[in-house]
Amino acid sequence: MPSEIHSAPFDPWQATQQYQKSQLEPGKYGATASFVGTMRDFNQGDNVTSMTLEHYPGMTESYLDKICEEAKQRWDLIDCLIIHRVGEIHPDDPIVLTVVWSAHRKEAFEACRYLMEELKSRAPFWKKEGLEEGHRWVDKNTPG
Amino acid sequence: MPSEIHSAPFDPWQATQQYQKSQLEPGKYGATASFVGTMRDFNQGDNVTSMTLEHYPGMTESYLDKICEEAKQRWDLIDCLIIHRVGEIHPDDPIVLTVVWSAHRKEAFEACRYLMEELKSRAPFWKKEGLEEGHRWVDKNTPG
Amino acid sequence: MSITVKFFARLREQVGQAETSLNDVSDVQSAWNQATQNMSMPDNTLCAINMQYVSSDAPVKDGDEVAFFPPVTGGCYAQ
Amino acid sequence: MSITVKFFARLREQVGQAETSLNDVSDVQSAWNQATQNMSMPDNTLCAINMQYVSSDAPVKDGDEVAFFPPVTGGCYAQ
Repeated sequence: MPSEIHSAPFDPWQATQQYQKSQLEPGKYGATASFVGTMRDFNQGDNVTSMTLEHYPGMTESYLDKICEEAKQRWDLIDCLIIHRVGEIHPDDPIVLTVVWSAHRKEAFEACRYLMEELKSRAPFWKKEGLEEGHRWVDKNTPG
Repeated sequence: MPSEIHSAPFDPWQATQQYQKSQLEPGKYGATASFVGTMRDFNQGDNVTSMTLEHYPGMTESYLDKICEEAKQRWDLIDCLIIHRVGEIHPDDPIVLTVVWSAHRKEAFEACRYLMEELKSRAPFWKKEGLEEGHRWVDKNTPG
Repeated sequence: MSITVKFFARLREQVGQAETSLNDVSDVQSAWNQATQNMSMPDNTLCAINMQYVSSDAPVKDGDEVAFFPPVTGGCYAQ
Repeated sequence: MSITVKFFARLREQVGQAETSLNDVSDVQSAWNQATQNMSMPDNTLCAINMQYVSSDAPVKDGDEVAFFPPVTGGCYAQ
């Protein structure tokens, strides 16, 4: 399975290493591009003390898998991995990991970025920030 | 120092994790993009059994640091890391690691790719492949 | 006919329920109307049938799971 | 005047030496000529003075380290 939802903190580097060891054939991939989104302790000028990430069990996993499959159709890739946190998240916790393995670096870079952009626009996740004075839903992802 | 030359095998995920723990301030970075180039066991149709990477001690380090500095001037980054292997390398060994930490993902993706492209075109490294029937210098990096 | 309707995130709080069942539904919009007692649907609401995005005029059939939720905000943080 | 000249990779093998010293050198090209006994310099040769890329007509001064090497091929493998 190329995608995983974690409800507890995960170490993106260890997860990448483990997936690579167990799933990838040594000597066949030349390029590995990865991205980790980590929770910061501020957003739009406010201190954020925690965040709750909600998802739609079933649909979220299905869209993450779908996004991986689409990337594999679009580029010549060897494998993809997406891990996304849900539940209560604290500053410095990894939120999302996308990794792409391919023969050549161009495909790895492009597909890794594609996974992140598609995930942000299509996978059903919703963020609610915990501020010092209460909670607020994050309305949209700004571009970037 | 944002760049390191390693003459022994290194684990890029562990190196990233360690650098992040020791050098980055928790809660300040939201995006980490990384790239790992790994030795494959074939090139241009030939089986490659080993590779020797030569460098120019002093100049290589200075150019890797320079490339990191240029990336920091060009994008709003928090930190960069480049690790490059030299010496005798075997299939499945990591050759190069580039990592960028920033607030936002656009900068991280773009700068990580920039580091790799600049490194390939400017940092003094030379590859000599060990084939079953002898050695050959790798003449140039094809685009990719 | 039995349809499950689910609400997520801010919409769940606004509608005041996470899930309900309906018996007689023609399309996604009518599922919303019945489940919310004719609340107006926020402009940016996303709709899904059986975990696939659909438009609000998509027809609904027996056994379908219809879901409503606000724009998604997954991925990394503070873009 | 004392100049160090270094050769790397394929050029080191072609020239047959890794390093030499010269006493009287005006520019990078003349350092090459003296160090290689007038071998012709391959077209794609890169030149550096004190670890900075320069062109082959760059002037050389006492104490400089002049280096010659082929196009670089670092980074990932088998692009």
